[in-house]
Amino acid sequence: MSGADLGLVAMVVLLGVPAGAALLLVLVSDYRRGARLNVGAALLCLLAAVTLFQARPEANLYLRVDDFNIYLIALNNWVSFTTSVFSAGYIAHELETGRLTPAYLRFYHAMYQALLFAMNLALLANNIGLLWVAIELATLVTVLMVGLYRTHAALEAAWKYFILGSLGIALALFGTILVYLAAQPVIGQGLPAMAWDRLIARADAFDPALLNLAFVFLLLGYGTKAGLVPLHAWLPDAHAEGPTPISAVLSGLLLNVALYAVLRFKMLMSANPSALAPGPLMVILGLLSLLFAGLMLYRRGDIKRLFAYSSIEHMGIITFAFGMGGPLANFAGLLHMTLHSLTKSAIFFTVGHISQVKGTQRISTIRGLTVTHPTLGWGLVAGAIAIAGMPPFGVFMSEFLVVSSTFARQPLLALPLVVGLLLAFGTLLWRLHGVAFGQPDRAAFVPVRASTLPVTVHLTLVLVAGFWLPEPLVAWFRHVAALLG
Amino acid sequence: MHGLAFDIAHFLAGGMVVASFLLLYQDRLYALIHVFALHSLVLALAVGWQAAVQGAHHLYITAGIALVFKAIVIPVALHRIVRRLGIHRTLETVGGVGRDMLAGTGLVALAILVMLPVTTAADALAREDLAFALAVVLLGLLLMVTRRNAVSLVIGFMSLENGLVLAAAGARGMPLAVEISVAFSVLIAMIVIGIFLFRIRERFDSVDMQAMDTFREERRR
Amino acid sequence: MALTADYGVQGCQMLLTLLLAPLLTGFVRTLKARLLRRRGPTPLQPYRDLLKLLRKDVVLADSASWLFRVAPYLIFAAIWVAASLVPTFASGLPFSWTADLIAIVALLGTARFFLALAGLDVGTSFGGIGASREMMIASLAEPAMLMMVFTLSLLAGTTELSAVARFMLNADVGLRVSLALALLALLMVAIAENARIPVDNPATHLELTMVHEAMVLEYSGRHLALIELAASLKLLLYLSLTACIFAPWGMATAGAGPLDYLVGVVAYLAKLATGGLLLALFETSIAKMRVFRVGEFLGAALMLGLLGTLLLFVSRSL
Amino acid sequence: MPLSLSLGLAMALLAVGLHAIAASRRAGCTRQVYGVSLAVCIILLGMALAHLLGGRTPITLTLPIGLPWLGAHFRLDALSAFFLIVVNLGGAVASLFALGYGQHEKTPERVLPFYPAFLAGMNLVLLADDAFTFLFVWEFMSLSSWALVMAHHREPANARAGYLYLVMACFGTLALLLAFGLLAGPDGGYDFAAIRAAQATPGAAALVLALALAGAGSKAGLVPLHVWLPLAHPAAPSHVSALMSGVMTKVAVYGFIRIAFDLLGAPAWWWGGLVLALGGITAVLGVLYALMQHDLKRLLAYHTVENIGIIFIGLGLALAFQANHMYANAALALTAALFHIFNHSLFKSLLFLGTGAVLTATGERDMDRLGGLIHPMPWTALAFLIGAAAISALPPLNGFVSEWLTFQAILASPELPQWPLKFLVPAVGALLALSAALAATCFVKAFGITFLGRPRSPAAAGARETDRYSLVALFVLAVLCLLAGILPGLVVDGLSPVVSVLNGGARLTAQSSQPWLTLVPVVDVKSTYNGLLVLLFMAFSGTGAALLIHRFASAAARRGPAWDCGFPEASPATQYTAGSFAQPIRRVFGSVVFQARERVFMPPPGDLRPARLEVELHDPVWERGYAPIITAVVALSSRFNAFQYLTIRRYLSLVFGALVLLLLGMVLWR
Repeated sequence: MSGADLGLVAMVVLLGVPAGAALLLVLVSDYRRGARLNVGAALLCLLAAVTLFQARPEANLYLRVDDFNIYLIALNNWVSFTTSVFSAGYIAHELETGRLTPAYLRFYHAMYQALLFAMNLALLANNIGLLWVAIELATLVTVLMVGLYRTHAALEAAWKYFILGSLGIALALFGTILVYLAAQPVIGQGLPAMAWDRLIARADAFDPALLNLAFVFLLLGYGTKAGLVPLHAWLPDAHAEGPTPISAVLSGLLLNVALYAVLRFKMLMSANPSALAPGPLMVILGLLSLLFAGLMLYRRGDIKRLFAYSSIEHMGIITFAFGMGGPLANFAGLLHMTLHSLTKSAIFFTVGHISQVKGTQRISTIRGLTVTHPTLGWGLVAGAIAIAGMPPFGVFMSEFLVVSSTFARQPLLALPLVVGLLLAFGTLLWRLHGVAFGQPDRAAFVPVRASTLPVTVHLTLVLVAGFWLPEPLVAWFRHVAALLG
Repeated sequence: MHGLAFDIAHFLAGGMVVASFLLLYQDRLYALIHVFALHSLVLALAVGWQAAVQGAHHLYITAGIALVFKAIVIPVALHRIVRRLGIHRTLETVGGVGRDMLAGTGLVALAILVMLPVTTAADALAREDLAFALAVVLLGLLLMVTRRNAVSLVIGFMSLENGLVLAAAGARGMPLAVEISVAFSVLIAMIVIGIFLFRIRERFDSVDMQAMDTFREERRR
Repeated sequence: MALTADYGVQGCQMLLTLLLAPLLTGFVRTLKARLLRRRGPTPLQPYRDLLKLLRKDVVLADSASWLFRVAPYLIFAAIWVAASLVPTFASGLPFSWTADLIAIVALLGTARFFLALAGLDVGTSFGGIGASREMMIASLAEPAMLMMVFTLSLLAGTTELSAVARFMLNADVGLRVSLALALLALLMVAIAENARIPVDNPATHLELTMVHEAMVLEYSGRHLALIELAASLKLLLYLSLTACIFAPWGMATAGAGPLDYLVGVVAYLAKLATGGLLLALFETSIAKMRVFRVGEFLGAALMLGLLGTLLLFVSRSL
Repeated sequence: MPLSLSLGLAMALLAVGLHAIAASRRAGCTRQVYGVSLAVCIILLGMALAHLLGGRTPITLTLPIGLPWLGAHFRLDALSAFFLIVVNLGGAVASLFALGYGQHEKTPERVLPFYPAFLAGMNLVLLADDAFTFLFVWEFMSLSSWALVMAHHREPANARAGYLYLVMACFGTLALLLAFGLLAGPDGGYDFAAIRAAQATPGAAALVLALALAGAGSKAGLVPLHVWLPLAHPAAPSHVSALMSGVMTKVAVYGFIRIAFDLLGAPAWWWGGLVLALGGITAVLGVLYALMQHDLKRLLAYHTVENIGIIFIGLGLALAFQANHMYANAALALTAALFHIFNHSLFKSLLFLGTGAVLTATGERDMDRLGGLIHPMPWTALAFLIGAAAISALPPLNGFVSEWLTFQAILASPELPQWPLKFLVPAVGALLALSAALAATCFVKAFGITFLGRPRSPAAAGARETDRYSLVALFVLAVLCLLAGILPGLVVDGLSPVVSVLNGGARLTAQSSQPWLTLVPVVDVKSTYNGLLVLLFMAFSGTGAALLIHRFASAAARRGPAWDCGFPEASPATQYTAGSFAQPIRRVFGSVVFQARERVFMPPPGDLRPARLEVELHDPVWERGYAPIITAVVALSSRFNAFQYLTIRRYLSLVFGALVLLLLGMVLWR
């Protein structure tokens, strides 16, 4: 069959399989089979995502695949696949410790697939209304997952996430309506006026003032989901209290999806000459997030919350990069999105293992891991070094590009950026140094049962990205960077 | 469109703003719930009118949802919650009603300021609607942040969301309006259930909330 | 032929310094005794002491190492080489380019380095006292000396002593403030380096006030002899350095006839005598200062030297 | 060809490191790793020597890695060749030493994987020819050395040192990153060729220089960015300390030279002044810090700071001369700096390796618990003595030559037209002289307290001479120190291609043609020095005296108890310690620089408690420079920490505020 059809099939698989699996998993009672099914479905999606590279379907009014989302889809399904593998080992341990019951696990797996479906939908959506619906769905699902443990803290985190998330969703909807209103006179009523490719084609004719207003709401709305300061409040607790696989997916994927939505609309803005430049807004939000997170990292006592704040920091860096604009900074931003999700999910895998072998997430009670659990300890060290943007890992490349290009253009902006980077680096390392090194405590030794393969694979990918990027990826990045203006 | 239709639409949208102000004004929980029911009723009328004017029949569904779900089901549910959880009947405001009203007026002014010059391209009706919708949204937010009470928070959010639906209805030929309102209704249903599930006691910055903080992380080290 | 003659003269100069050194020391001692209305020993006494020490056996402390035995020869060699590189009665000798003024200062530093180590070697408290104080003094005296060197070489455009001497000979130098400062610095450093009053008392036997003596406390026999000889060589070196820089009159140049050499020698002896006399006068007329005043004393010398250099740096471009 | 070879060899080192991850526990692994490192270093050393002395033209190579559209550029020119010699000489000797020393390592799995990686990193930094590759390998070098510092992480002090080191390394990299960003321009011309081609505006150039000073200086240990160095260098195993102190600091200096002399175009005169002042301050402060130490390795580390200062004095002079187009003098200053770089890499490695030998023999780094080691380990003592004499700038050893050259460069500087320089240069000269003299004092202390006297602890008493690998390594360096001291002309000639590259073609006249290999740096100023003759004279007179005396006078020697003015057989505790030796200096300088206070507790008669002397020192740089920053960060983060504990209503009002603010902004903006 022709490439386009194949692509269409792939799209259908990407949406249908998780949806079906979600329904199916509700019925599967045995958690082992459930986990296997979960992995299988994720694998199928991954394959479908890969086939998209070979055969791109042509866009319709609802769905489309272009240079921007194609690699995000692949990334999304890849990470959710590895995460499903990780979670298969993780939940078994949770059952043993009795933190979860099989019933909850059934629910958990179903929700996992639902989340995958929502995120794929959001990435594939060619329709800004559909995009909104997908992200709202993702919010609801993750709220349920965060509250999974039913502890006070978990419920409270979920509730907070729920309220703030739905407020963000509401704001985003208002923005979406405004965009439609801006487009409707130009394109005409009905679906086309919400189809992204039509919008971007005619964006220059839109009413700029309306677009500006819309962007304010969209930035705040989807920015809430992306965890930008001061809209970030839900993020740390949601990461810290939910099951670790969910933390990995939240940090690695959902933040990306929210940011992806923001970027889509930034493209609209930059396609319209007379609209206000969205850059400064994003730069300010980015710097705020970076500096704020850097300061917050210092006092953290919970290792998952620590890395949640580090996610805020990196969202800040990425937003800053896109705010700066220009081929170099945009390229760096896209690269950073990709590498951050890989690295951060790997870190959360490691942290999950650590908190299971140590039976706690309290940093102060974890000591000298490189002695007791060399794999975990050095894995954590490698992850921290990678996320801190040190070679030989890939994040270094993006930070190199951001900082250098910024300093060449806006030295005064580069200053707070560098200060923030240094601050975050120092505070993060300050917390982790004791975890990895030093005299280990006398606690009974618990071996790592689950496979550390996902961690290794992710870190290897990030490592390779440090000195070599595949050609097509570079081509897409540069094309999208050009679109982002 | 002819003047009458415009005037009615205008009247209904304005009515929602007034209803929002009424919400701000309440200091009794039940009264708040009743006013919210009124708010949703006005919304239903406004959306219905838009459906008639635009000849967009799917909007009738939205109107229906607003009428049945928000104007009847939710208020009843909230009534029961308040009784079940034995929540304080009086509302505790952060600032004091007067100040809130003042802020509210400011917000309305802001909304109009932001909106009016914008949508020269869109038709007048949409513009008016949009201005009022934005006002309702902002007032809803104000309600959310000035009341120390779970129920009032939910009501604030719902009134905000009413504003959104109003805007969506006002936007000519807006597709997915129904889907969106459905999606939102699900959201709200979950929030209401949430209050049940999470057993959030009456006050948000209340003592047991502080207790949760200690769960969350040792505060000062 | 002329070349060999020059080498011969060089050799003579080396031997001359070696032979004159004890005499100078003895001469100063005698003078001081006379100034104090004592008869005092003859100026030749140091030679006798040296011979006596050379003939005696060496008594080594049990904890002394090979360094303790090697050090005297090293110290002696370094100081003798330094002394023989300073033009005494003739300038521009064949090996004068081997080491310039900076190198001479550094050679003295080498000698001091090993002397201090020798003081530490046996592991007695007095050795430690001597070594640490000596190094403290040196760490201030050496920079002062180098500042003096800077002043000179900025004037003469070289750090080569013969060239400096030649430069000072011709008239157009005139009197300069910076030269006076340099002379002052040099004299202060010389007093400190040679363990003379007021910095140190060569004749003291109260351990706590000793610096140089405390370091060589454990030495005996031939080792002590070498060290004493080195000490007097150092005194001679400083005197002839002062003479060669600030009073180069009558100094012969290489390849001149024997007559000039004779004049040079006579002039040199005269300079030494005057220097010795002045030193004796100075030493008898002043009291020793506390050890920790030395810092300020030498700090002043350093400042003087720096001042001279600064003046030159500035005046050079006026 | 040599370039690709050296890259290949670096890869080989990395491969060995990877192999060691798996095999580090196995018996032969230590020998394998260090053997391979030794071989690789020797090959690279030979290659670099051939390239430098053969006067080859620069070779470039581009690999399809690194930045996608740029690729990784590598280049081998005279400058990198010289530094390759420094690095691989140090690397080879350290590896040789480690063949013996490494056997005593408790946790080889924390050393063996990173050691070759560290070597590879340093080599690659010297070869990198574009900003990205340079910073990449630069940071890689820092990282691998950090891992080595953390090798003995169980001591809390080491962990702290490692953390501080990592943060400072990140700071330095960011500074360099900014510098390169400015050099490369907004559209990212990151390869050095493009940077050379583009001319930076004066303002930008000044900024770049400042950033380069901050970046390279923080790694080299320039005051006030030196704080990490004396903590981190001693924390590592000794052969690594030798590499970090003797070699890695030189790589940092290379970074500065590459930017300031090669990439940055014509300098402004005040650059020279800035670098000079920093160098002078660094030199004196470094040695003063060193004098206050009693931990042998930390003392050596502080001396690294001092010598970096001396090197930067030379570089600053060179910049000043170049700014005034006085290229002959600039050549002199540059030669002095490069010579000192070479020398310091020799004797600092020697001293650290010697310390390593002491460490293995006694398990002690604290001088006050050592002493008398010259008896059990005479050879180590001899080598260490030579190193100490060399670093104290005593003729006829190599340290003196480079300082002599620096002095000559200072003496050549009155022609500089700028007034500030006129006042600055002689002052810096005084600082240099002071630091040289203090260094001598410090090494009398270091050698005297450690090796001489009587043992102060059973560990010191029970010491044994170290193994033969280590001894060979020590004496290779010692002999090199001597050779470089007595044949300086050859070294200067070897340096001249490097100098001419950095100095617009100007170089010193060929020295090897001079009679007796005399050093004649500048012909018109007749200042000469001949280490060879000084050595010959000293050898002649010393041995002559010895022979004569032994022949004609007495040669007999008796052993007896120490006389000590009649107090024999006192306990070893009565000896001078490191602290008491430095006390006069502390009195003179310490009260000014370190606010040194001494408190004596003398119990009343009849009281049996021991008398105590307490000395408190303050580190001005840390207390004025770093502590405030740390307190500020802590205070701020404690203040902001409240944001973790707000109630949902407050969080909502944050969002609300943001929205209203933005809307207002839009209204006003229109």
